[in-house]
Amino acid sequence: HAEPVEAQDTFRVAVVMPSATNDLAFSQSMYDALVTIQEEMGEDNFEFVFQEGTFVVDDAAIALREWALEGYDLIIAHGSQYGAVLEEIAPDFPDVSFAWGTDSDTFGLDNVFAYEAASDQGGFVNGFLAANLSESGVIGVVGPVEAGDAKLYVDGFVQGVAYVDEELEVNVNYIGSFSDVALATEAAEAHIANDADILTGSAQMVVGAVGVAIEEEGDVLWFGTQANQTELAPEIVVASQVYHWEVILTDMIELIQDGTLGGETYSINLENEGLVIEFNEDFELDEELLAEVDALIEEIIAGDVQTLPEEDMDDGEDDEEMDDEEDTDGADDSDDGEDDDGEDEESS
Amino acid sequence: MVNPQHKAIRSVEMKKIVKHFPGVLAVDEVDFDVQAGEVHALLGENGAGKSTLMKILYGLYSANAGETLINGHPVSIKSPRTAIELGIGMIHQHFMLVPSLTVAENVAMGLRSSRGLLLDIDIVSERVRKLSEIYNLNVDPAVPIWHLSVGEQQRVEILRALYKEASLLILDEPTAVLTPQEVDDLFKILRRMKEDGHSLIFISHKLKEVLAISDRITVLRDGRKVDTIPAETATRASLAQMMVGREVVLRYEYEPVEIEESRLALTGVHANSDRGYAGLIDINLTVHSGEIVGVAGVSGNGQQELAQVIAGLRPTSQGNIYLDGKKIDSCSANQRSLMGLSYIPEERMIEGVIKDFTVAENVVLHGFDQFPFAWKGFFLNLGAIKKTTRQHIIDYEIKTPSTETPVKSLSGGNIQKLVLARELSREPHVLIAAQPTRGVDIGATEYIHRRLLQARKVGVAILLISEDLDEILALSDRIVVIYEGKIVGEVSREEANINEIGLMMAGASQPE
Amino acid sequence: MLDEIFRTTVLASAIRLATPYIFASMGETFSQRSGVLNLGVEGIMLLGAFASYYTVLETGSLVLGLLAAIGTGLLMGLVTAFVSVTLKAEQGISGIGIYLFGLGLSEMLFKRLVGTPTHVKGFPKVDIPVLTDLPVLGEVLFNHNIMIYLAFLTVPLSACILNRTTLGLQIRAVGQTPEAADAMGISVARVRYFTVTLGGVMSSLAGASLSIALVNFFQGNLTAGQGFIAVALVYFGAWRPYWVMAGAMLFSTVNALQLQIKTIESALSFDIPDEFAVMAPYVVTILTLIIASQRVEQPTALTKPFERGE
Amino acid sequence: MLDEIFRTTVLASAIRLATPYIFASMGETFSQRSGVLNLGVEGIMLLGAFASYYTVLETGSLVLGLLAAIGTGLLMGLVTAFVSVTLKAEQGISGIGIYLFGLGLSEMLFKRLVGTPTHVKGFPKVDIPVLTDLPVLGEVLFNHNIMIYLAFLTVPLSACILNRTTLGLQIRAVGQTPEAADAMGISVARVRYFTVTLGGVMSSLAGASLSIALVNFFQGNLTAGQGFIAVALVYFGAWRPYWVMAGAMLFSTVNALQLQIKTIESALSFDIPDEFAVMAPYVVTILTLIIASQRVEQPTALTKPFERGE
Ligand SMILES: Nc1ncnc2c1ncn2[C@@H]1O[C@H](COP(=O)(O)OP(=O)(O)OP(=O)(O)O)[C@@H](O)[C@H]1O
Ligand SMILES: Nc1ncnc2c1ncn2[C@@H]1O[C@H](COP(=O)(O)OP(=O)(O)OP(=O)(O)O)[C@@H](O)[C@H]1O
Ligand SMILES: [Mg+2]
Ligand SMILES: [Mg+2]
Repeated sequence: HAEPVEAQDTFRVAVVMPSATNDLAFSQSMYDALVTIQEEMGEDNFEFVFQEGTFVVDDAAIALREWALEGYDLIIAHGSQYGAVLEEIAPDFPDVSFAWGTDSDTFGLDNVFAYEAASDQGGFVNGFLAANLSESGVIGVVGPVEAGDAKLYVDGFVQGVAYVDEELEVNVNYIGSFSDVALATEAAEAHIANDADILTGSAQMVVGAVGVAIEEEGDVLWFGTQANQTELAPEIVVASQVYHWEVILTDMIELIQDGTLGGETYSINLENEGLVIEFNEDFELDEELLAEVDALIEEIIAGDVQTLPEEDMDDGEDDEEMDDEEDTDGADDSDDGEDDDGEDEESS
Repeated sequence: MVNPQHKAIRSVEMKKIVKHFPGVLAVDEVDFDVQAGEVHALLGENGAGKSTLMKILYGLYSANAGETLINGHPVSIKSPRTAIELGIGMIHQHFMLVPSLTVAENVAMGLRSSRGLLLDIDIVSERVRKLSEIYNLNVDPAVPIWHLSVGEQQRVEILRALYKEASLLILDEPTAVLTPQEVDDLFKILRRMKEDGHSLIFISHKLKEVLAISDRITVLRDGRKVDTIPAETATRASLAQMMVGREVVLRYEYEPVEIEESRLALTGVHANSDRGYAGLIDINLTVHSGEIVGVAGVSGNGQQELAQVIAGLRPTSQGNIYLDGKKIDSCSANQRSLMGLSYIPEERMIEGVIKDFTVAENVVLHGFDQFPFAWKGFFLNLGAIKKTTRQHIIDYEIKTPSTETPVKSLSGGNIQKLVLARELSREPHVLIAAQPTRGVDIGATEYIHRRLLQARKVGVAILLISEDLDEILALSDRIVVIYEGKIVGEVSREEANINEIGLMMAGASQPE
Repeated sequence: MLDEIFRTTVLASAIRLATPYIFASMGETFSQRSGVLNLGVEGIMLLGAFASYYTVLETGSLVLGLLAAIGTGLLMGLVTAFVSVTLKAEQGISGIGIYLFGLGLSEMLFKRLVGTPTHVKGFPKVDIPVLTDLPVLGEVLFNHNIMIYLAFLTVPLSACILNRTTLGLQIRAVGQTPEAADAMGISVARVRYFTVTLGGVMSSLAGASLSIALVNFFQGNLTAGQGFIAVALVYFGAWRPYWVMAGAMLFSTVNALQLQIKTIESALSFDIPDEFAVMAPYVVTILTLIIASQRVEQPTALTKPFERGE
Repeated sequence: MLDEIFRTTVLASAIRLATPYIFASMGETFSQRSGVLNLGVEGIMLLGAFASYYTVLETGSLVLGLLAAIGTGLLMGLVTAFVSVTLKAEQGISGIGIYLFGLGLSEMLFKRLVGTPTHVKGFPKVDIPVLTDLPVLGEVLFNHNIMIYLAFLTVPLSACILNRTTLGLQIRAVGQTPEAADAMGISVARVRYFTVTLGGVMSSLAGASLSIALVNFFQGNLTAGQGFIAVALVYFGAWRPYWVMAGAMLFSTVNALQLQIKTIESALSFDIPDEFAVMAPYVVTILTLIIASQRVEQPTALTKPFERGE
């Protein structure tokens, strides 16, 4: 009883991304989302292909064009660096739907969706938790480059800590690379040498930092972002902010099936559960604290809590002395919209 | 095409030239001159300052004092480029050729091309071919230098000077690496150039050659000019005396030695040469304890192969080699040397020493893992090494600033003494000495000869390979002549006749 | 189908990936042929990448961006030449110095002047009238931006300069036997200044090809080791332009293949067995070893400063 | 206070960062000193890193992990030696072949056998009875894991072997004038097999120092170019172990300083002016240039396969 394959019914997605699908970070979050959708819709109804580690923008362009010619239903350019080529290609294929993130700009095209992540929100929650759990009063952050959703996450995290106690010390270390695990490891060592008992970080090279935290055997806790990092270190991961792109992808798919090919900007956030704080079940947390977190999430969703520093709130105490300049360039409201995950991943 | 701006050089005068190097006064107020149509020879021991004086003339070094006049006008030669433009060419003691480039490319390099930026190799090649015909140089412009023998390379150097229409040509020890036949050819070319009105400066350690080619001779000693004399009034003995400052003996007293057991024997040995053809054919040779066997022959007739086969650096294709009666065909070079074989290689800078190593390190290149130089065969005993080196320096009169000086800054003669010291101090049973005095001044040559004779006296079996027939005749008990890989004749010291040997070397049949 | 994807997608991708390597390694070929090992390539690439990026960001002019890269390369090349030719510094050391300098300075300038990675509009694709429309070749070879054409143009140009001009002869002579070149009146220093400066400009262009033609943005350590690989490729190609290019292409094709393996799989509609992935590196290795058994002309004076023995 | 942080944190951090460089570059020093340029270091590092990581992951035994790294290094070293000594391949080419092979194979094996990054328990810190308790030095120098001590131990060992043993004399002779070494009865091939294999083992240990002592994880291209930098450091140090180590430390200190600049700032409770960041690369450059003006003993036969002209 072989089932006939009906090409028309199968929704076909293609995605190009800057780093590997098992990076436990930006690219994996998209890959996981597509796998989830496939599980929901069934293999016959949903297919996807991907090209990982695409560092050179023109390579992405070739792939995008190729896929458009082959009639994919949705083509995703997962990385803000692909924006320029998408702007060029999309008008040539008005019948094909494209999605681009993370950014909020659809170029005024009605076959382009834009999507972004309000990762400062989860960062804020993680920061709040961290501030409550820290005994030494020192917290360390390991970031890749000071840009994109990594920067949003870190800024939100710093705000979250300060929300609990302005006096706590947060040391932020951008190591300047998405791939240099050794340097990330060393950055974590430096934080711990400086008495940090809580660490967090963004992008795929943080595995090294997680390792350092594990070595401290419970004296140092870890907060994750982008993907659920509990499996990396079941003993010390408290919570991870997980990206669930499927929330918005499902919306897009529905729109496309209804004939709307683009024009919308999506954001995953706590409200639409595109961002979810996933706790490590094995890590015992105080019931009271958990309740406070729930309340905090409600407040964030309601907009009662500021998850990003205001431009003029900046004082010399924290580490973002450059914010003033940056926030002015091109970014609309709270998100600055640039995302450059895994950029230097495929350099060799 | 080249169109040198220079006028023909009628005369060059160097006046009161002084050149210091750190710690050395290399040239001390030397006057020197050369006229058109003349060969002026420059003589002197190693380190007398000949090369330095000439490098100043060619613009490689700048003098600390003194002046140079060309055709009576003062000139300032700051770089080889100026010298070339003035019409001066130089053939250096160490050839200035780029091995990977072809003859034509070596000629063209540094010249202006007739096609502007693009090379005009075809034109250069054509002209090289013509010049080569005119001077009977027989050089193929399309061959890369590393394919050529030393003699051929030298002809390229000469060609290059001719090509640039050099009217003064400096030749720094041009004959040191040539075969007698090649020397004759060179002299023909030089005479021809002289007739054409070129000025030539000729440096050599070989007095016979100097007497044969030059019109005037200037002798330098320790940077100072001893005298300039017309060649007709000079003799070998008088020149040697001027150079060294004492009388030099180039004939040694011959004391017959009791010939004892055979130390080295080759029976029916065949071997291939580098280029694959037969290098040695059916060599049968025996050297006894206390005997010097001279191998005479024009270079390239299998001498190098012979030495290497015995030393274990080249496999035989047939035949056997015995050392002290033991068959050593399958022994490695190292095993042979442990069994009492010493080897003074022809290419001392390549096979004899490691240029960047210190004198001390080179002294222990053999036996560095033996007592007393090594402890447990692994750790070097630096103290013992230094002590032995100091002893060698004294015993063999090696001129070196210290035991830690890299050998590359020693003169060729001193490097040769060092190799000799290293090899003889191991008290070998058999010594292979290949071209032991090539490029070495007479003082040092005499010294090396005495050392070889001394070794013979204590019972070492010596195989002396040399192109210098005088050397062979002076030292050998027996002489074998090698030609095209075969031994074509053998004569004892008593019956040796220089003409006959010369004929055999040239391939004429064996005397009956 | 597979065939087609391979030709169009993988090859076109390899061509793009190879571009910065080709610029940088052609420059390094000149430098090494004349006897100077320049290990600072990576640093100069970074500076060139930043200079052109920043210029385009501020002025919007790609031509100015290119000029900025050339200027930067010229300057850095002259500095490198000064250090390795005039000061006669040990080349390995000074190269690392230049690398660290470029790495630090470009990152610092970026942080101060720009802050967050912002995209610039890089060189657009250039259609070449007839060629781009050729069936397969058109898409693979003639559907690129001008920097890519430029990079590949430098290869025959370099080969021609090295083998067919008086300058090339001088370069080779100086790299092999500087004493001989000197004695023939060639100025060793002048030739080396020229090649090292040229190498600087080419390295800088390699950086610019990333920041204003391929990636179209800048971040700290954008080049991430490509400069060092370019130096390695010069050894790989044994100092011969076409071989160096072949090495760069081989290297990039392997990378492109890995990038696109999923696309190829989906085109085939079956998974490429892992055995393929297992074998690829072996195949490459064996291939390179076959090439490797060739004998070559080496710049024997490489890494050796020249002194006239005074 | 600043002083203290600098000494304890920055230096301790630099020591850790330098560890893989030191292993790899000491091995490469041997190899280059004997005349073999091994550009495949990075590939061997990756294989060693994976082999030891996977062994520890499966068996939990660090000793077995170390042995796995040594075994891998031995094997890869022998392969490299076979290619460059016996086959006499052009060394640049064969090195890149080995690199690609290691890069591809390690990534493929990781994907097949492990999948996602999983943490392993690496070497713990070792307290050395009296030394660790020393006031400042204790924390900086004697508060590390055994791989780090091992790495730094190889430096005097290498220097001693090269300069004071018969083996070292043979290695240097073979690297300088293989013809002379050969004529003296030293087996050029044997010496080079030894050094290249040793280089392989050390590269492999360098990889293991990342995957089972410092990072305690593996992922594709874990080394991210460190192998190439290690090769460059050998040039930097001009083939002398202590200088190579100094280079590795200089390089790592710059990195560590950048990591910790925030910490230092907060300790000082004022911002370090950007001018400091501006100056750092200059200072490093000038420093290296001062070192660079020294003259050195080069392995003149580097990159040249030896043939007895038969
Ligand atoms: N580049 C140099 N640096 C220092 N000293 C030098 C240099 N060149 C030559 N000398 C010194 O100058 C003196 C003269 O050397 P020069 O090479 O002129 O001798 P020479 O007469 O050519 O000897 P030979 O017969 O061995 O060629 C020597 O004592 C030597 O030590
Ligand atoms: N670059 C240099 N640095 C220091 N000393 C030098 C240099 N070049 C030559 N010399 C010195 O010059 C002297 C003569 O050197 P040169 O090379 O001319 O000797 P040579 O002609 O090879 O000797 P021989 O006639 O014994 O073969 C030597 O004593 C050597 O110490
Ligand atoms: Mg001389
Ligand atoms: Mg001489």
